[in-house]
Amino acid sequence: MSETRSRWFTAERRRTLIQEYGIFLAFLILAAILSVSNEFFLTPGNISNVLLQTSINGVLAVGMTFVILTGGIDLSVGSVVALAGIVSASFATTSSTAAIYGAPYPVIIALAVGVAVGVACGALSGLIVSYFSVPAFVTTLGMLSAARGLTLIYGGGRPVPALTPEFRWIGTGHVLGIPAPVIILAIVFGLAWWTLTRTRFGRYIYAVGGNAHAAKTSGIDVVRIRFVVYVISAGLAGLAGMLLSARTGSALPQAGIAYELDAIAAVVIGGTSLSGGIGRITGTLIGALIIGVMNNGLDLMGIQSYYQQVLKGALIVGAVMLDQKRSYGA
Amino acid sequence: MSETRSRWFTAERRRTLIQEYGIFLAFLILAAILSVSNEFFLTPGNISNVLLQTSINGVLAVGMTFVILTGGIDLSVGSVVALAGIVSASFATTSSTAAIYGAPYPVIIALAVGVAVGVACGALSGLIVSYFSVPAFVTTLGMLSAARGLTLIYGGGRPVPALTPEFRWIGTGHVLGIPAPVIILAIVFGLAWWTLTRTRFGRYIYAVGGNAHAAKTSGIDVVRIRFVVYVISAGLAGLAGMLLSARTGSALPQAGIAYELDAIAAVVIGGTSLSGGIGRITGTLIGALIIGVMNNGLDLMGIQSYYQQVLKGALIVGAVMLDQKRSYGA
Amino acid sequence: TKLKIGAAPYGLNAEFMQIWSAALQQHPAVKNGDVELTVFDGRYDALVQNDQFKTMVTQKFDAIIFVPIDIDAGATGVQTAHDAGIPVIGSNTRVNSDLLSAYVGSDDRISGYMEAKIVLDKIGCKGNVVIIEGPIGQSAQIQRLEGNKKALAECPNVKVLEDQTANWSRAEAQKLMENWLTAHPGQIQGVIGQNDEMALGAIEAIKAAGNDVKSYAIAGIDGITDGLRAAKAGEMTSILQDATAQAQGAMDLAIFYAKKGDYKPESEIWTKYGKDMPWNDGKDKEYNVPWTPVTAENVDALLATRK
Amino acid sequence: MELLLEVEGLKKSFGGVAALSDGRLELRAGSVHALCGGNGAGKSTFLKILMGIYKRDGGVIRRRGAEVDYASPAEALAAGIAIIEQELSPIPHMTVAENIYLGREPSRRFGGIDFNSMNRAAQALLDELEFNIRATQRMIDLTVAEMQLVEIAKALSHDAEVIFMDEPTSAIGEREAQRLFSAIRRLQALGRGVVYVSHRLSEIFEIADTYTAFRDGAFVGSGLLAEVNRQDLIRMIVGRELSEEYVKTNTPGDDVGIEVEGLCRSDAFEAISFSAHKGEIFGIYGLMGSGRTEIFECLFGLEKASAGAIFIDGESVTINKPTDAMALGVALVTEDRKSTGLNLLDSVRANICMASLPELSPLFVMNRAGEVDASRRMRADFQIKAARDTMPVSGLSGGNQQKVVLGKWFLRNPRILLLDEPTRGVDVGAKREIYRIMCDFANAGGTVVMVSSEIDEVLGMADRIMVMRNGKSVGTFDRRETNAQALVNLST
Ligand SMILES: Nc1ncnc2c1ncn2[C@@H]1O[C@H](COP(=O)(O)OP(=O)(O)OP(=O)(O)O)[C@@H](O)[C@H]1O
Ligand SMILES: Nc1ncnc2c1ncn2[C@@H]1O[C@H](COP(=O)(O)OP(=O)(O)OP(=O)(O)O)[C@@H](O)[C@H]1O
Ligand SMILES: [Mg+2]
Ligand SMILES: [Mg+2]
Repeated sequence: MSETRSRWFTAERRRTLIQEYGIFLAFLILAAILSVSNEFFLTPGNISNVLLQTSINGVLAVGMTFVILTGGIDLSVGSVVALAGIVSASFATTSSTAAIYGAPYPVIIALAVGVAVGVACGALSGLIVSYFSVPAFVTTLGMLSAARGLTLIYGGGRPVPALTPEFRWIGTGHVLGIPAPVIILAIVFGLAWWTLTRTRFGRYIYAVGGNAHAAKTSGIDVVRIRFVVYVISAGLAGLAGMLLSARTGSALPQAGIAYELDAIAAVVIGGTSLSGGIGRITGTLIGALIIGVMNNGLDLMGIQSYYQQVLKGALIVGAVMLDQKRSYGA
Repeated sequence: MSETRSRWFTAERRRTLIQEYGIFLAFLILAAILSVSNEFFLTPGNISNVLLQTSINGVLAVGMTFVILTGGIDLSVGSVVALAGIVSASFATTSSTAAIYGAPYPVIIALAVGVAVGVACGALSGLIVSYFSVPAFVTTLGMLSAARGLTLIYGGGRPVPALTPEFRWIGTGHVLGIPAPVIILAIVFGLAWWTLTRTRFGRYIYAVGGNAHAAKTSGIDVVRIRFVVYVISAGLAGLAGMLLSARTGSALPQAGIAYELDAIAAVVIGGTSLSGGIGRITGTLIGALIIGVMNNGLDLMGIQSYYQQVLKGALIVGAVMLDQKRSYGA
Repeated sequence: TKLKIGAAPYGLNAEFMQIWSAALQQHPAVKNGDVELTVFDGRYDALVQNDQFKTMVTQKFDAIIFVPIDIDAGATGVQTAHDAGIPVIGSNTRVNSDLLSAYVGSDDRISGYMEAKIVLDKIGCKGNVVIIEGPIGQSAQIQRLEGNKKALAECPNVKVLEDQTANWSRAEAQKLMENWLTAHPGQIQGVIGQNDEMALGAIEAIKAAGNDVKSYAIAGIDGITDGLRAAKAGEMTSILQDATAQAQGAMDLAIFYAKKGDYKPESEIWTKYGKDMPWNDGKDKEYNVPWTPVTAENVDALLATRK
Repeated sequence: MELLLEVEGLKKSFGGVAALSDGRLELRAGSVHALCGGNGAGKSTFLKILMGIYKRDGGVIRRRGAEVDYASPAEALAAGIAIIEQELSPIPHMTVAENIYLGREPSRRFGGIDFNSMNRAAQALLDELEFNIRATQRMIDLTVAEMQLVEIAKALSHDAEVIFMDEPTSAIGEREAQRLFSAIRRLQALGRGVVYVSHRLSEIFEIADTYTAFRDGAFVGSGLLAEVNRQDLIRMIVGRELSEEYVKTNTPGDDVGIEVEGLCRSDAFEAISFSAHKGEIFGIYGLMGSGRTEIFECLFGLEKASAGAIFIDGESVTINKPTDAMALGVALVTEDRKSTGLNLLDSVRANICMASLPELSPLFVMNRAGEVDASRRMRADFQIKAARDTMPVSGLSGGNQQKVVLGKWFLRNPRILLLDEPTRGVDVGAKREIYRIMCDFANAGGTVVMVSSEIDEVLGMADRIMVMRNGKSVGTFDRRETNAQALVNLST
């Protein structure tokens, strides 16, 4: 008993704490500042707002974590959000714009289609990155452009409105007072955490990102792992696209522009290295929350938008500077 | 004599040739396709157009090459373009919007101010990346946001119009029939090429990106090199910002949005690795030309914009796939 | 007590919305302190706007002035505010919702028709034109295009050589026009730009190609400052969209609904437009701010308001 | 006589764990000073502090009598100190010449680099050392051994007064080591000081004149090498008596474990045939670049052979990728632990388990307890000195990293073990343990094929030895019928 207790305070533990919680500390400081500067910040309603506002970026960032851990990057998530959002919406709309014959279909079909669209995009990117060794940046930049074009072609450049209430529920519904997207984020995050920390597949991802050569020599199918992470990222982007459509009530062709930047930012703020092999999914969640809290808090305080942009830039950098462990880096 | 000749054909040489010219080949194929599909593509006027349209992205991509060679990244260039563009314009405007007292000043002063603004942004980013070891992605994402905010604050959200003809000359003038921005790009490129391939500083950039530890143990001031590349990148972004203002005739606060993606794309298409240490500035120029030619060619052929986006995505990936050397990667 | 009114424009990075939000700040009720105004930047994202509605509800705003990025997506936000009992006034861009208390805007179909008509008249209803469009799918783009097409239908001899988006951006339009001038040497007579920024980009491209701008018929919409200058120089025609009237009219209505009808409008715009846009005791659901073609007579006065 | 370098009470700890508690050293001009100690004794840490790479926590450093404190390698270099680091650190996409002269490029007018004279100088240096490397080759195209030679050339090119050599010969062969030694003797004659770290004791007695020994981060003794014998030195390093270095207990059986017939790979080796029996340790000896590593790569499915057949337990097998080899019970300990052996970013435990994940966790979910247990077993078997098994493997000393690689493959309970320079950087005590484990493995019916450049090791441990020269086998010999001289002669 006493042995376990003393162990808790070893240097190792301390360092792990700093690593795991350094950015968490930054998050707490930010939240503390906001709650003293604005009376509404800590109200249950606003906390629910922040979580809701974090949900879509959170889902994207979770997928992005898988990709970045292997040393890759996925710039296409924003466009995939739009494509999956509009295709799935066309199965769940009562309007005639871009509707699939027989629409609206049951929500489960629309959802399956949305995820399938994401998975298809991810499979294509993954194939090109892993089998053809094209740099991930170029591949997913290509997908960013192509998926956006397909979105515009699919909907003829127009939004798909009038989504069925069942479909909209995934964006606007509540379970026990908790917004549905928050629950979805929680499930996605939980599964990702479990996969990355508790399963073999998760270990393979770290191994591939840490040293692909050594991973290959150890009998790990590096090509397959690299392929799968893009499928995961784009599949989650598909899910996020449906959340977005369901929340806004209509699938917009210009949805999700520049979402990749926020998603990557959440991952990197959360302490994952862009060169792969190092990082934690909990960090990603905190990174996404920092971004969400910042956007919410600055709006709450009524800070003028131009100044908000300056402040946001400073806060992002400041949060990461607070996170001590980075100074371990070369 | 015979010894040098046989050496020329060694495997090493062969690989260098493919590396240097693989992407050039892809460029030639693209250009060939375009010139047979459109009669105007190879007219002198259009070639001048392509070069002109490539000039701003080219200048940004040259600066980006320095940063990426050290293993960093600069997401802030688009915003710095806008900030430097508007601040320098306020020294060269005859209108009263945002004009500095005493404006218009001689063009040389406006130019100096624009570059100085860029250099100042770069110095701040560089400081944070190199001395405080904050990841470049986070730092420059912060700068992206902050510089945009400053641009909007500076101009009150409005453009600065009515630039003096002298200032506009750098964007619209010609020397011996060659557009001024093209000449500026040529000079910038030439200096960069010389720096990277012929000077110690250039080789140190490669060394820092290739193996920072080894560079440090060889007595190289890694921190300083990392700092300077951000200054170079942002300084060139300042120059690009002035070219843009001069070309469009007025400094817009929303100028340069998403320019960073095109600049990074040019660098990566050109064969420079995002992990640093490997790449060529000639590749960057070809990468920028590929992007420029693609945009120009698709417009010339009158392809509808939705389909253009899909094609662009496919062409970027296709060009890099043609570039054989990538398959050497792990 | 002070009224808390929130304004939610889709984005503040471009000049038109900047003029719009500046006009809100200039509203008499804001200047004399009766109203505490907060402007939320929608960052060109439907979801961000949605979230900002939630924020305003949390903070118990008394009324909201709304410029949605998208006609359908905006409805969710309106619903959120309505559920919390907060009146929402639309401005500039429509939203598909019966829950809007009132709307102050200008009909984009009309401006689209007007600008195209001006270009077509100038080229004598024959020849070739190009259309530079806004971001595809946005209601302004859709409606202005409808207007453009209506005018084009009246001139069957006019051929649309090219029709492409430049996303409201001057730099993008400039590149587009440079390439079109190459692809159709000497064939383009008219340029229909769906906003001034893009028309200005086209002008720069024409100048750079060494052509005489005045030999082209060029029109844009919005009446941004650079557009007014170009109009004054005779290089293009602009259709002024009165951002001030749209903003201040919406503000008057917002106060009117926040005070449950106990309010007389304070902005000058009602006297300015008079019977073209009557107040009608705030009873109307829709107020249409007239479009004003920029002419040699009014351009100096308009420029004076911009400083 | 004035001391070139004098160090007292040097201290350094990482994350609260002491790596070095009392480092001491005295270096005289014209002396080759051996720094001895087991894996993790703190030798590399000690040298890195002197070089300004790490900051010390305490202690005094005097250079020619004056106290110094180098904040960066640049300052140490300026003060006439150079180092060959234990972990090779090349700049992969630069040429050999650029790597050698990094930071000291000859310049022309206008600040440009004079590449021609740089290449010429580098080539002259390499030729003088008789290293068969072209100065214009890129580092990434070199083998580990060749990179090591470049590092040696680089350190010598500094013309420094004090040179630290941290296991410079661990990756290179006999012939190259001799060339290094003659260079060291030239330096000695010029009155320079060399601090030499190696786990090969014969080398130490051959080249060094004085020694200092560390154990567990602290100084345990120093003196003249002429006054101690091998046993004394081993006792100081390991802290206990070690009767014999090579204890061989295996007996080869009659069944063939792995047989290779006419294996070819263009540009690397041709017509290689051999068979290793169960219970046997089969050695392959040859000079650098003789093609030994490439044979292993083909056997393990990392490279494709152009012709030939492989038999395991008498059956013909095809091996296209590492998983094929692993399914057949083959394990490969690669020679370059940094690039192909370890994920330096991950923990000791994760690295030990990296090749056994499907076996450890047959279901999708990981078997944590199983991993902890596996890691504990391997750490005990190979005496891996790590503060804890969740620390990143990059924080281990070089020798301990090597043991992690061995542990990773032993954990798989292979039937056939391919060992490429298995004891690179491992100290005498741990080597004994590794040899014992190898013998036990063989006695339990396993087959061992071992590539080694250390002639003593090959003769000490292998039952039969195949000698390679220029990609060809020049014969296979029983250990009792040959000797070091014969093997070296055959291989050159
Ligand atoms: N960066 C680091 N982080 C944590 N611990 C470290 C680090 N570097 C070294 N150590 C620890 O310091 C101790 C001494 O290591 P060092 O590399 O100096 O040993 P060494 O004597 O050179 O061993 P070897 O003969 O195996 O190379 C080891 O226990 C090692 O785990
Ligand atoms: N990556 C590579 N690129 C080019 N040639 C290589 C490469 N690796 C090995 N070679 C060449 O293949 C041949 C065999 O090298 P190999 O590494 O198998 O030799 P070795 O006997 O194991 O020697 P070493 O002691 O260097 O490991 C050598 O001529 C070497 O130069
Ligand atoms: Mg060591
Ligand atoms: Mg070898």
